[in-house]
Amino acid sequence: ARDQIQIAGSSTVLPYATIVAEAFGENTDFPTPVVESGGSSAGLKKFCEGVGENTVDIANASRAIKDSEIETCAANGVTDIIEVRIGYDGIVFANASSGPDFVFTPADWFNALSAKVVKDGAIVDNAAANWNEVNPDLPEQPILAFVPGTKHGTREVFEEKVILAGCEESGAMEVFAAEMGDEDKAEEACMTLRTDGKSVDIDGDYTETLARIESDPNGIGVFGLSFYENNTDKLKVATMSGVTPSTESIASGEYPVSRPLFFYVKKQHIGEIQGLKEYAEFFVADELAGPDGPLAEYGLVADPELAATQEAVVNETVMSK
Amino acid sequence: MPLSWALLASLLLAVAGYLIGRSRAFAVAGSDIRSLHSRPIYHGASVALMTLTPAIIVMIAASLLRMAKALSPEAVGLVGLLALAAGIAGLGWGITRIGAGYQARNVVERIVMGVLIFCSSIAILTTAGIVLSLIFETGHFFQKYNWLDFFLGTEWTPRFQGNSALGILPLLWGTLYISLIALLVAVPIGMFAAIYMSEYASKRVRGIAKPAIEVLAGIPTIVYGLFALITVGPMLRDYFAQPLGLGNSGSSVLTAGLVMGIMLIPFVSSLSDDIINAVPQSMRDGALGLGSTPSETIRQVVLPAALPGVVGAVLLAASRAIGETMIVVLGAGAAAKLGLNPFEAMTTITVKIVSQLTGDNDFAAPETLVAFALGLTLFVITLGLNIVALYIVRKYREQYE
Amino acid sequence: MYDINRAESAVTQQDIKISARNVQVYYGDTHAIKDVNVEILDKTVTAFIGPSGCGKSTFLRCINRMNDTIDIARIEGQIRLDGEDIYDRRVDPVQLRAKVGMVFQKPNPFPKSIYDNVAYGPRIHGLARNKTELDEIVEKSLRGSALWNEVKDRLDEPGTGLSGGQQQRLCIARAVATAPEVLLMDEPCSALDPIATGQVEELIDQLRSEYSVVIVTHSMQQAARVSQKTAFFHLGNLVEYGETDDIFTKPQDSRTEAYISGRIG
Amino acid sequence: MYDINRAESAVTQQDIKISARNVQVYYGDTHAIKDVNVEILDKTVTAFIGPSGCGKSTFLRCINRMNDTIDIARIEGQIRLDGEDIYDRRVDPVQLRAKVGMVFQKPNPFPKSIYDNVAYGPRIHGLARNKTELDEIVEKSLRGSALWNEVKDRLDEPGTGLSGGQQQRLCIARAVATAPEVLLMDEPCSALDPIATGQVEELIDQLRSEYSVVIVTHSMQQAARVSQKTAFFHLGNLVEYGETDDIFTKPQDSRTEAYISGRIG
Amino acid sequence: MTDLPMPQSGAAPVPKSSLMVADTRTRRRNAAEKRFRLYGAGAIGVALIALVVLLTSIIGGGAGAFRQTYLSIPVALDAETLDPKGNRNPDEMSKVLTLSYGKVLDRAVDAAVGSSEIEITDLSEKDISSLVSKEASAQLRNRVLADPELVGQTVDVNVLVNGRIDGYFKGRVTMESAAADANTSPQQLMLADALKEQGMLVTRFNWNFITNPDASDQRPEAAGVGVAILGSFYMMLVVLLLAVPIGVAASIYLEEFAPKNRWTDVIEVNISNLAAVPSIVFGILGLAAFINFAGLPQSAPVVGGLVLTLMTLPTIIISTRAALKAVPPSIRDAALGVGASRMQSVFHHVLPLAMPGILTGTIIGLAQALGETAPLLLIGMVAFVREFPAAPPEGLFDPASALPVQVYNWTQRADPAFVERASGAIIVLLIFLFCMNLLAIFLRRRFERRW
Ligand SMILES: Nc1ncnc2c1ncn2[C@@H]1O[C@H](COP(=O)(O)OP(=O)(O)OP(=O)(O)O)[C@@H](O)[C@H]1O
Ligand SMILES: Nc1ncnc2c1ncn2[C@@H]1O[C@H](COP(=O)(O)OP(=O)(O)OP(=O)(O)O)[C@@H](O)[C@H]1O
Ligand SMILES: [Mg+2]
Ligand SMILES: [Mg+2]
Repeated sequence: ARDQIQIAGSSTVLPYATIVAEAFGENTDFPTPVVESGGSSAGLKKFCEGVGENTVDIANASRAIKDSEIETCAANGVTDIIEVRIGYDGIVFANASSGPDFVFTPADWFNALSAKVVKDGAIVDNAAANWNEVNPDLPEQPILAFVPGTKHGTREVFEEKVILAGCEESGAMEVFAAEMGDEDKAEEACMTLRTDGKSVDIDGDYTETLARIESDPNGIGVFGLSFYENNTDKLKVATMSGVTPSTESIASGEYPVSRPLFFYVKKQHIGEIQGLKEYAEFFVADELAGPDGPLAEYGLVADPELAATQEAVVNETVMSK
Repeated sequence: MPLSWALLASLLLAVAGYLIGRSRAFAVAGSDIRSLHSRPIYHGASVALMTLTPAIIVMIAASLLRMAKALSPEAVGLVGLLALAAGIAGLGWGITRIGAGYQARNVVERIVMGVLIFCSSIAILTTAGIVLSLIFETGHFFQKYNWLDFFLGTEWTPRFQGNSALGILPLLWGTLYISLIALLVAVPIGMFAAIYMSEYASKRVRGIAKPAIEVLAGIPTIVYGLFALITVGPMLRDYFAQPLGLGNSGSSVLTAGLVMGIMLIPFVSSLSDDIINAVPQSMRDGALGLGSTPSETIRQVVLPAALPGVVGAVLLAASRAIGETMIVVLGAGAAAKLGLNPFEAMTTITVKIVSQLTGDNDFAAPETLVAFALGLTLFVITLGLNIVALYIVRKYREQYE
Repeated sequence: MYDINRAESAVTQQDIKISARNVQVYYGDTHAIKDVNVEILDKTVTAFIGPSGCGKSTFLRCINRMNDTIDIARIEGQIRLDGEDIYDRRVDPVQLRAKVGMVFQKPNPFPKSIYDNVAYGPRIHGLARNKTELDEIVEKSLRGSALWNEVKDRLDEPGTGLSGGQQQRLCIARAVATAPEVLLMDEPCSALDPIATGQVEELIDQLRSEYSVVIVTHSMQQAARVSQKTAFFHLGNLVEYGETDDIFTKPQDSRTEAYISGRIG
Repeated sequence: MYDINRAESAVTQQDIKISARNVQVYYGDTHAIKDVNVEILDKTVTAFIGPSGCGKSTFLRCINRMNDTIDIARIEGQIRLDGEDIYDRRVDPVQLRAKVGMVFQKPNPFPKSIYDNVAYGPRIHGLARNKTELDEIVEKSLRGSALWNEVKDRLDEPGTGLSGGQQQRLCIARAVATAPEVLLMDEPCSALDPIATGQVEELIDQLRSEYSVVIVTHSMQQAARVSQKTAFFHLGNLVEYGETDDIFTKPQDSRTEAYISGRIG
Repeated sequence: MTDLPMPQSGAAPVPKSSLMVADTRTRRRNAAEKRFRLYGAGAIGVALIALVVLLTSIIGGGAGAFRQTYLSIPVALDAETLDPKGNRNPDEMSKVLTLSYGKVLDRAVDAAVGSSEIEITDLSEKDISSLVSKEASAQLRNRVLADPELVGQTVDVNVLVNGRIDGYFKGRVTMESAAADANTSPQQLMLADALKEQGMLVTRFNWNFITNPDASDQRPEAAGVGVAILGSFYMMLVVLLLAVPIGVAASIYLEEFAPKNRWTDVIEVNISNLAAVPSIVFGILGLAAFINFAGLPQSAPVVGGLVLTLMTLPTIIISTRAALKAVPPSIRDAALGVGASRMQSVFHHVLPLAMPGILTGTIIGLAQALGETAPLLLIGMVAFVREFPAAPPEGLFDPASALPVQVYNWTQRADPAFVERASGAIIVLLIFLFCMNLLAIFLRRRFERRW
């Protein structure tokens, strides 16, 4: 039988999973698990490939598993899945540390990046070139935003919790809805970003965003909280609706832009693969995933309901269909 | 691993077979080796191959059965024994066949030919495997997404919420545009470098320059990507794009093309150098003797003679250009766009295959499945291009002697 | 008529096309040409004879610096063309080779059409103003080398698809087409039947009226037929040089005599 | 002594080494060999003569199926070696070529050492049991082809660094070293001086005592000297075949006569 | 303007042009020649300049990875914390996690700083304790578990310092950046300076970078390429053993033996087309064929090797075929003429002459295979692996990562110290490549000849 646990999935969860895996290997007699990265989609796909030694035991995901995926899993014999939410990933906006301070609201982002905006009650193409045209309180700096590419889960959060929220906040949503007569269409219109080069999709990771900001200091990038915290010397974080992002302000719900992170355990492998359950328990133990643990230190927003998760892991509670 | 033991045992058996076969052949020949149809080493080799072939066939068959779950993994030991038995049988049979008239060389060559054919069929198997591993998911994709929109759509905007526009045209355009620029950089530089190395440079210079340039092919593409992102991109933007009023994007088609071109130089240069070097000296002498300059000799005599190989090298470079991801991601950006401005960001099919496969989407959603459709489409397109290339090479081929 | 010493004094400076002084050629350590001195006259056919491997081709290749292309070959001494040292640093070997054409021992047609093979030289030297002129040159050269009748219907087929003798004549035509001042021919008739040989010899005779021709041959008869001067090489040495008639009728050196009478090889 | 028809009936079956029946060769659309019938005897030297481009090499290459390697060549008709059709599907061309050796018109030494060039054939055919025997074969072959003296000190230098005539003799030595039953020689002496030619002719004469030799030559004298039978080719046709003496003294066909008297080429 | 001599008896001799002075046409042609030659030299120059630029940036960025800063301090192994039961039973002691060892270390650093005469104001607790790497606690724990008797004693340990401090000594971190950095502070750097002065901190060559496995995001200073080197080595072993022979065999068949017909055209087009297949598609194939169908394990070098073999095959085949094509037919004829079989003529003569091209293909193919990440994504080799694979052949089936994977992973990590390690890994990769190619380059030079 395979010696080590095999984990695949999201690259957002990866740093946390590696910290845990490393500690797990050091503190137990089990070998260090192998943690692949490759995206939530690929991870879950492998996870749902079937049951057996050459399939993965755990899938990390930066979003909840979808119903359709659960169905595919079941069709392939992966029927018992334990869902473990490990905490939250905060999403922050930051520019080069040499640049000015930014104080954003979602509406600013909507007005700066959406393809269509409402001006004097009419829907027009977005022509804003500088941030101060969007909001006079913002500095006079050309708009250049490095936003996550469409492959990233962060993009979804960004669109829904910033752009769409800004759309609603600024009242543009109503105008769109009135114009298009359809709520869904209006939402889509809200979330369609401009394509004239002011909003740059980043298909790579945060290091790429950082590099782009370094080569173009006018840029403002979207980062994960943990990434920002590791690079505070190069980046200056912006506030959102007056709240500075931090593990505390996100855990309390004050800072609006965050998303939950998960991993999924193949219950059928517990007992087959040595250490699988121990790993899951180890991961969510207070020492690691708690607010003072190394994960929080690294930037993970601890789950306020961690106790419930721990219990679910101990009881091997599977997801209901 | 009992199978590896069986393999080792049959190898030893084969070596023994070789020795036995050879000495038997010597014995049969007596004093006159010419009385044998084939040389003793071929007799030895034929025995060895006859030992090895059945053993390996048994093992491969067993492995295939096991993959198809028709054989339990516990039967491995038995398989090993079976394989060994087959090997011994082959050995015995092989030894009995030795005789003056036995056409050992032909047998050996036929087996070797079989191996050669098998090796070339691996290419076909790979193609079949690729098509098979893409086609089902592509089918699923087209169940969920209109194929007309895919092939004719000019917009590429995948979304998590669904309802994405997944038109291949901007990606295809980006692929062709970036590859073209990369080739425009790599082919002239690579060709000139090859010509210089094979025709002008001293042995020493060549001995150093050639492996040095080959290092360019070994540098991980991420280094090129970062080079494009940090150095070339801003430079092109600040010195060309902005002054010319062609936009102010840090990443652009041109950036990626230039940097990728540098990476591709050794593909063109090293291979072409070998081929050019292989053109017989008498060809050059002929031209030089008529009073042509070395460059005229090269352009008009040597290069045409080396053309098929050179085209192969260029095709290889083009293939790499089409398949490259990292440089495009970092150099050209991720924006799918249909445009002519080389200072704009664009992206390629390959990049999108990678990003859609490694993203966070639902794995059964069209946004993920599109990667397979992209892969298959790209496969078909490059197939077409290759057929055209083959046709062109056939037409212009010049055979020396 | 006159021996080599008299020849040197009698011939005016202008008549000497090529003069070689103390030429030595080494292939690596092998000393292939040993201290050769010779003067080749203008408007004359000079034959080089000598046993196989004695250095005829090597010396011939020195005259238009084709030995430059052989890495291990090293040349010492002086060769003058029209009084100018061809190994001078200022001399452009390309221009030299345009003046001193060469037919190689092994036929080496380009992997191009027959037409392109012949047209190659005229094209690079710009000898034809237009297609018609080029066609004329090609036809004339092919006629001169007695190949025209055999290939006139297949001018666009590859030159490499010709028979051995045809390839040889193609190479002659190719060299003639560039109109060099000196034509070096290394066994130009070795693969030719007597008739074709005769035609090529006729061509050589024509060429002589304006140019200087050097021909390597193994056929004593041929040397006697076409050449006015003959040089006999042996083991890298130029043993004897003089009027063809003299060499064949009253050789001075015993080795020459032995060779022409078929005793040494 | 007897003409071609008489020859066919008079010679016993056993004596005929190679017989060709209605052989046609096409290069693409070109009809290079037209309906050739010929019988080549064992222990005999047969000379093929004819103007350049008439198909001598082509026919020669048919006899050991070297034309198989030319894509566009197509052969019809039958060629029998010792009564067996060599184009039969069961015939292994490799074995055929081991029996029917060939010296090509253009010398083509391997880019290997001189020794390896000659030793190659004996090695692959296992003709030598040990190094000494191999050395002997090499020396003997090189002596036979009159090259030994020139190369004995440089056996490990590349064969491609030899002079034209030396390469030619190397190729002869290479072919002789394999001890074929039939030896096809395509202008083996074209680049050789008279002495070397004489030695090679001597070799041919020696070989004749055991083998059958076919030689292509442009030199009528050579054909007369070495061959017992002569075949005259013209424009792809075998015009006349018979005793060498007869061909040269009383040719039956007007074309033959014209050729040997030097009127057609 | 004819080229052929017309017998013109009595015509005045044409004035001969001198060899020393070129006429206009020659001048033009020579200028073209010079230009052509210049382009050639220029092309080589461009390539070499690009190479130098890239290599300097790699070496400049990565040389630091081969040096590391260590701290030597005495550590009092507090029995209370490390062996709460007090029975020195390793099984029981193993319940104590590294976290507790971390606290022991923190105290030791505190004590060491306190005992030395370092006076730095505003030095926070965290500044002192975060001086050492988190890896140190694991090291200490292993040491104690191996020898439980150490508990209660004071031992000298030599531990890695935190990545930022290390970066400070390599110039990556400065006082200014530290001021803005939430993870370190100027005070901490001053402390480090002081410790260095006292000889407690030393920067020295870092073998661990080559022998250690990867480490998590929090410990850049401990990360190494050990597993990756092994993984790459195993994969290259597979590629070398499979791709080169198969590629050469396939090319020989196609170029020398295959009848020239539709079918071989199909194969030919097919192979050049495979070269254009993006590498990640080979990953898809590998996942489907080797893992899902053949049942080979995830993350195993054998699967990686097989996938890379399939990926490199077209490169090798195309270059080998081109090289075979370039061998003049007369060589084949010569061999056939002395009775060699076609197989013999190919293996004895053609193949050696084609060797330079084959080796070039191998060099380029292996370079590509060694540097490729994308296909490994789908077969699970782009992974965090800390356990070393066993020796081959078993080890081929153990999980491993690969050098390019390590580069790829490290460039994605948040801590800037990984940037240096990524460049360091690239240096290792290039050295690896160079070693691999050395033989090929040497052989190629031996086989090169003109004819
Ligand atoms: N590979 C080829 N492709 C096309 N035509 C060819 C080829 N080889 C020979 N030919 C043609 O076939 C005819 C006979 O050629 P072959 O080489 O047999 O002549 P030959 O008698 O040997 O002449 P030579 O004495 O010049 O060598 C010639 O017209 C020649 O042009
Ligand atoms: N490329 C070379 N490398 C080494 N030695 C060479 C080379 N070419 C010729 N030689 C040697 O130099 C000597 C003279 O060769 P050369 O070709 O000049 O002879 P040749 O007189 O033309 O003979 P042939 O009549 O056989 O053509 C010979 O001994 C030959 O082996
Ligand atoms: Mg010569
Ligand atoms: Mg011929």
